[in-house]
Amino acid sequence: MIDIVILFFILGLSAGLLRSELRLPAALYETLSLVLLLAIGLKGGEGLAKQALAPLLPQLGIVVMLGIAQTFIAFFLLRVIGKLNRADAAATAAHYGSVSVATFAVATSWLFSRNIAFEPQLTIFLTVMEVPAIIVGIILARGLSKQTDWRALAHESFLGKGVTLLIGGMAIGWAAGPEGLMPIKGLFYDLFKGALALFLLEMGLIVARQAGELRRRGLFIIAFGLAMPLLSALLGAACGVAMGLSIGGITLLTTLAASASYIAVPATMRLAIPEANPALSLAAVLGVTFPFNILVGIPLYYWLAVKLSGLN
Amino acid sequence: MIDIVILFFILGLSAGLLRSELRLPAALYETLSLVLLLAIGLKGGEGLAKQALAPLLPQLGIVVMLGIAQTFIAFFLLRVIGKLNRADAAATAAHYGSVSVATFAVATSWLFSRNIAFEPQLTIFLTVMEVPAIIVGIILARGLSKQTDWRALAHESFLGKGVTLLIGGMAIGWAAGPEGLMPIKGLFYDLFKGALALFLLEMGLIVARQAGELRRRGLFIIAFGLAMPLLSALLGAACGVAMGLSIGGITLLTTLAASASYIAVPATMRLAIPEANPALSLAAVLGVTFPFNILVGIPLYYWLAVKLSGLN
Amino acid sequence: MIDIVILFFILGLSAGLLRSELRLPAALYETLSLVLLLAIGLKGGEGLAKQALAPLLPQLGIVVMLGIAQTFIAFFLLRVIGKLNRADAAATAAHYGSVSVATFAVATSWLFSRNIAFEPQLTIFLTVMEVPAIIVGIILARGLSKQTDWRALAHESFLGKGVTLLIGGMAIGWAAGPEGLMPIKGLFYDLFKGALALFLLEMGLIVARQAGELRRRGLFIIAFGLAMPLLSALLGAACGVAMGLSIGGITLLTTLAASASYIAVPATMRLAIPEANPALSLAAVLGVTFPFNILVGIPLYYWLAVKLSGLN
Amino acid sequence: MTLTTEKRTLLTIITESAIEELLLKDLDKLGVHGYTISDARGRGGRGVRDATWGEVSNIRLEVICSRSLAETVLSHIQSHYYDNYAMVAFLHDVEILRPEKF
Amino acid sequence: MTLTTEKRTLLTIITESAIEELLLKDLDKLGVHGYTISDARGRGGRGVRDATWGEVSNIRLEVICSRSLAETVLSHIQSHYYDNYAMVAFLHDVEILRPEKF
Amino acid sequence: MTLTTEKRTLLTIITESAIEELLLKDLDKLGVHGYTISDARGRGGRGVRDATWGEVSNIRLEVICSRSLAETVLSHIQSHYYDNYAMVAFLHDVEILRPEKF
Ligand SMILES: Nc1ncnc2c1ncn2[C@@H]1O[C@H](COP(=O)(O)O)[C@@H](O)[C@H]1O
Ligand SMILES: Nc1ncnc2c1ncn2[C@@H]1O[C@H](COP(=O)(O)O)[C@@H](O)[C@H]1O
Ligand SMILES: Nc1ncnc2c1ncn2[C@@H]1O[C@H](COP(=O)(O)O)[C@@H](O)[C@H]1O
Ligand code: NA
Ligand code: NA
Ligand code: NA
Repeated sequence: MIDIVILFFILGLSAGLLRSELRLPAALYETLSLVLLLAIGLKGGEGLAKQALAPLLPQLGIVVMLGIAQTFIAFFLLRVIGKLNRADAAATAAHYGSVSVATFAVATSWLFSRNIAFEPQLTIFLTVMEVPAIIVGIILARGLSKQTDWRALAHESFLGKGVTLLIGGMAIGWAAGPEGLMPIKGLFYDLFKGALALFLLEMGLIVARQAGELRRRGLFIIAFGLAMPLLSALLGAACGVAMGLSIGGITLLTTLAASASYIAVPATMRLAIPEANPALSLAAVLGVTFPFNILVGIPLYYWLAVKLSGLN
Repeated sequence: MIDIVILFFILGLSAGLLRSELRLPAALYETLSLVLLLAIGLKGGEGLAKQALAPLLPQLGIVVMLGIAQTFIAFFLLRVIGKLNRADAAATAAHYGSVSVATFAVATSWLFSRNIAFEPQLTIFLTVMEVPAIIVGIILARGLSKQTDWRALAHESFLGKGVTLLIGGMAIGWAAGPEGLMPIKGLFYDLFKGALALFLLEMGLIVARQAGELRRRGLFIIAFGLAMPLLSALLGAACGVAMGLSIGGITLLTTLAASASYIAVPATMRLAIPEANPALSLAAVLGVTFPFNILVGIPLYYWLAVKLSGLN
Repeated sequence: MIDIVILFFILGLSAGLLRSELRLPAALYETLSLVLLLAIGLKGGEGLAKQALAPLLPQLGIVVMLGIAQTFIAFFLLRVIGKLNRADAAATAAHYGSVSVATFAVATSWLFSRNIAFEPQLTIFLTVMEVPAIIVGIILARGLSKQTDWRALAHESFLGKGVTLLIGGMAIGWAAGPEGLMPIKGLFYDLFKGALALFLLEMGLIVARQAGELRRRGLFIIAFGLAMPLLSALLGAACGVAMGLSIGGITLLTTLAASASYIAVPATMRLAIPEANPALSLAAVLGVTFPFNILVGIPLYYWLAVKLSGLN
Repeated sequence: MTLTTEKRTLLTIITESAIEELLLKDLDKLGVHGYTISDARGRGGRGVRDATWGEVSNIRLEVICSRSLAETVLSHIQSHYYDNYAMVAFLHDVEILRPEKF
Repeated sequence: MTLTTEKRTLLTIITESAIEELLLKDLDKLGVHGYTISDARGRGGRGVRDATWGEVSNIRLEVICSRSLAETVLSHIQSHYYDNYAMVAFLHDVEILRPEKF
Repeated sequence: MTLTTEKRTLLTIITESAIEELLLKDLDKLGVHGYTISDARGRGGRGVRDATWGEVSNIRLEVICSRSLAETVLSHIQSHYYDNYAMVAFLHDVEILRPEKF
C-alpha cells in the first residue's frame, strides 16, 4: 500500500496542477518544518545516547566524501553534457551533493511503518551531509577565490535553521534520553506523521509550481533530475554496505545520497553564486528529483539495499 | 450538558462583545480550518470506503435540489418581505442555499459525544451542497447573462479551498481506509475537538464584530436570520426522511440545510455580484444564523429528526 | 535531571547567542501562548469546580497585597540604590510586582513531573496578581494624576489577552468539569509540555537578544534582576505558609512572587508611562530574572517551601 | 556624483484582498507587467477593514509605469471598481534608473 | 486621454505597533477618517525593531488628506509622540480622483 | 498654521527577501542607519514572486536620507545587485521634520 503521507503529496500536487485556490499559510509551513526537524533530531539523539560515538568518526568521513563526490559528478554532467554555464552547473551540483530533510523524513516514515530498524547515526549523516556540497559548489564556481566571504558562509551553513534544529534536537534527545523525552512525545512523536502529511501537502503545491519552468527548460533537466539520484543512490548504497549498516540504514543512506537539497542550499547559493539562476536548480530538484524520490525512489532504494546486503 | 466546544464559542463571543484585546493570528485560523476540512473529508472517505457509491447518486440529486429550493425561498422572502434590492437579495439567498462547514463540524461533534451514528455520505452532501446555491444566486441577480464569466466561476467554486480539501480528504480517506489512516489519527482525529474549540473561539470573536451592522440593519435581518434556518430545516428533515437516513443522518442533513455559508459564498459573490453589499449578508449569516444554529438549532434539529423518523 | 522543556530554552538561548538564523514565526509564538494560557486556565478551573470559592477571598486579598508590596520594594531599590529616574523606576517596579505566565507554566510542569500536588486556586492567584502592580506603578510615576486615563487602563488590564484567556479558560474548565473537558484533552493537556518546549525555545531566542542591552547597562541591572526575585520569593513563601498552602502551593506562590511580567506589563507601561525606557525593564526581566527563575529559582523555591512548611 | 534618473509614475491602489486576482488579470490586459503587493488593513468610506479575517483585509498594490499607462489603469479601475469595492488609488512621480524596464 | 486629478497630501507615519490604537483614536479626533496600515520592521534612533516579537514591531500608517490636515496631524504627533516613541513621519503630494473623498 | 518642513529623499528598494541581511550590511557601510521594511510579493522581469514560500518572497525597503546618500546607495545597488537579483528601486522627495535626524 502507498503510504498515507504520499497521498497528501499527491493531493497537493493535483490541487496545484489544477490551479486550485488551496494555499497553506507560510507560518504553518515554517512551523511544520521546525517540528519535523526537531523531531528527527530528538529521535536521532535518543538513539545515539545508547551507543559510543567515537566509532562513528570514520563513518562521518565517508559520508562527507560521498557528498563531495556527488557534487563533482553532478557538475561534470551538467557542464559537459548539459552545456550549462559554470555558475549554473556549480550551483545545481551543490543541490545534488547535499541532502533533503523532507525526503529523509518520508523514508524514515516508510521504514517505520514496515518495522524496519535503522541506525541512529543516520540523523548525524543527514546533518553532516548538508554542508560539504555547498563548499565544493562554490569552489567549482569561483575557484579558491579570495572574494568569497568564507566566514559568512560558514555562519550561513553551520548556523542555518536546519542544522541548528537538527543538532539542537540531537543534543536534547541525547541529554534527555527516552525517559526525559516522554512528556513531549505527544507533540514530537505522535503527531510526526500528521505533520509530515501536511508538510507534503504543501510540498505538492510547491512542486506543481515548477511545471512552467520545467516546460521551458526541456528534456535535459528532466533527464538529469532522474539520472542523478539513481547514480547517487548507487554510490550511497555502496557506502552503506561498506560501513556495514543494516538494511534500513543502507536504505536511508541511499535515500540521503539520492536526495537533493531545496532549502539550505538554494538560500546559500543565492548569496554565494548570485549569477546562477535559482529557478533552474529548483526546477530539477523540486520538479523532478523530489517527487521521483518519494514516489518511486524509496521503495527502489530499499530493494537495492536488500539485494546488496544479501551479497555480503 | 452544553458541549465544551460551544463554551469556547461563548468565550470568544463574550470577549468580542466586551472589546477584549484577544485576537487569534490569521495563520492559526487558516490552519485550523484546513485541519478541520481535511479531518471531515478523511472521516467521510473512510466511511465511504465501506459502501457502494452508485446508490448514492439519486441522494445527491435530492440534496442539489434542496440547495436550489432554499435559495429561491430565501430570495423570495428577502425581495418581497424584506424589500431588498435584487443584488442584495440574490447574494444573501445564495449564502442560505449553501452550507457552513463549521456548523456541520459542531453537529458531528454533538452527535459523536452522544454516540449517535450517521451515514458517511453526509460529508459528500456537505461538499455537493456548497455550489448549486452560488449558481442560482448569480442567475437570480443577473438572469442568464452573457456577462458572467462562468468558467472563472466554476473554477472558483470547484477548486476553492474548501471543496479541494473536502474532496481531497475524502479521496485520501477512501484510498487509505481505516488501517492506512492510523498513523495520522494523532493529528486529524485526536485533536479534532481541540481544533474545533479554538476555531469556535475565533468564530465567537468574528460573530461579535457583526453586532454593529446588526444594530444598523434593524429587525428584519434578525427575523430572517432566525426564520430562514427553521424553514430550511423542515425541508432538510423532510429530504432526510425521504432518503431513509438514520436519525443521526437526518439531524445532519437538517443542520446542513439550516446552515448558511460564510466562507465560500461571500468570496464568490464579491466577484460575481459586486454591487451586493457583503456586510448585509454576513450580518445575517454570522450575526444571527450561525450562533442560532450551534447554540439552539442542533438539539432542535435532532429532536425534529427523532419525531419525524418515528412517523415512518 | 534537568527538565526537558528547559533544554529547549537552552537551545534557543545558545542559538540566539551564536547568532543562528533560527527564527520562529510570530504566529506560532502567539498560538503557543494562546494554547498555554487556555490550558493553564482550564486546568485551574477544573480544580476549582471541586471546591468552595468563598473561602478563597481572603487569600486573594493577601496576594494582591503581595503584588503591591513587591512593587514598592522594587521601586525603592531602583530609585534609591539604582538611581534610576522616577519613570524608569516605576515602570520596572511594575514588571516585578506583576507575574510571568511562562515562569508559572515551567514551575507547574516541574511540579507535575515530580508528582507534587498544588491547590487549584494558584491559577486564580496568577490571574489576580497580573494587575495591581500596574496600577501601583502608574501611581508611583504620576501620583494620582487626573491625566491618567483609568478607564482605558482598566480595559487594557482586565481585557488584555492574557487575563481574558486565563479567566475564560477557568470559566470553561469550571463549567465543563473533568468529564466535559475530556474531548479536548488531546490538545490542551497531552500537548502541553510539547507546546511549552517550543515556547521556551522562542523565549531562549528572545532572551539572547537582551545581551547587548545588558552589556550596555552594567552591573546594577543584573544585580537587581537577581536580588529582586529572591526578595520577592521570601515574601511569597511567607504568604504561602501563612495561607496554609501545601508544599506545591507554596512553591508556586513563591515562583509567582519571584517572577516578573514581560508581556502584559510592558504593553501597558508603554502607554501609561511613555517616557520610561522599555528596553531597560525588559533587559532586567528577560535578560536576568526569567532565565534565573527557570534555571535556578524553581528548585530553590521548592527547597524553601519544604524548609518553611517543616517549621509549621 | 550625479546619477541620471528618469521620471516615471508610481500608481498605488489600496483595495480588498478578495479582488486581487481579478485586478491582476485586468492589469495584465492593460499592459502592466510589473507590480508589488503588500498586505494591509485600514479604514475608509466602506468602514473598518482590519484584516481580522480574509473578508475584511486589504492589499496595497504598486505599479511603476509611464504616466499614460498609469492614467489608463486609473480610469479603468475608476469605471470598473470604484462603485462597488473598497478602493483608493493615487499617483505621484518617482525617479528610476533603467528607463527601458518601466 | 488626460485624467483630471487633484492634489492631496500623503502623510506616512512609521511607529511602534504598541501605540496603534492610541494613534488611531487621536487621528479620529483630528478628523482623519481614512487610513491604511501595513506591518513593518526597521531600524532608527531607538535601535533595531525587527518584529521578532510584538514589543519590537512597527506599523506603517498612511493617510491621504488635505495639506492642512496633514500638517495638523504632523504637529500633533510631533508634540505628543516624538519624544517618547520610535516614530518617523513624512509628507509628499499625490494626485487623486474623487476630491470630495479626501 | 504652517509647519516648516525640510526636503529629504525617500529611496524605496523592492527585492528578494533572500538578500535582506546582505543588503542591510551594505547600507550600514554606506552610512544608512535608519530604514523600514515590509514584506511584499510581486511580479517583474524575473517572473512572479508570490511569497508562497521563502524562495519567492520580496521585501520592500524604505530609506529616508539626503539626496546624495540616496544616489550613492542607488548606484551601489545598481552595480552590485541589478544584474543578478530581482530588484527595483526608485526615489522621490518627501518633507520631514527633524532635519538633523535624516
Ligand atoms: N484617506 C485615506 N487615506 C489612506 N487610506 C485610505 C483612505 N481612505 C481609504 N483608505 C484605504 O482604502 C481602503 C478602501 O477605502 P474605502 O473604499 O473608502 O472604504 C480602506 O480600507 C483603507 O485601507
Ligand atoms: N531614515 C529612516 N528611513 C526610513 N525609516 C526610518 C528611518 N529612521 C527610522 N525609520 C523607521 O522608523 C522607526 C522609528 O525610528 P526611530 O524613532 O528613529 O527609532 C524605525 O524602527 C524605522 O522603522
Ligand atoms: N513595474 C513595476 N512596478 C512595481 N513593482 C515592480 C515592477 N517591476 C518589478 N517590480 C517588483 O520588483 C520585484 C523584482 O523585479 P524584477 O527584478 O523585474 O523581477 C518584483 O518581484 C516586483 O515585486
Ligand atoms: Na544528495
Ligand atoms: Na443552507
Ligand atoms: Na512578581
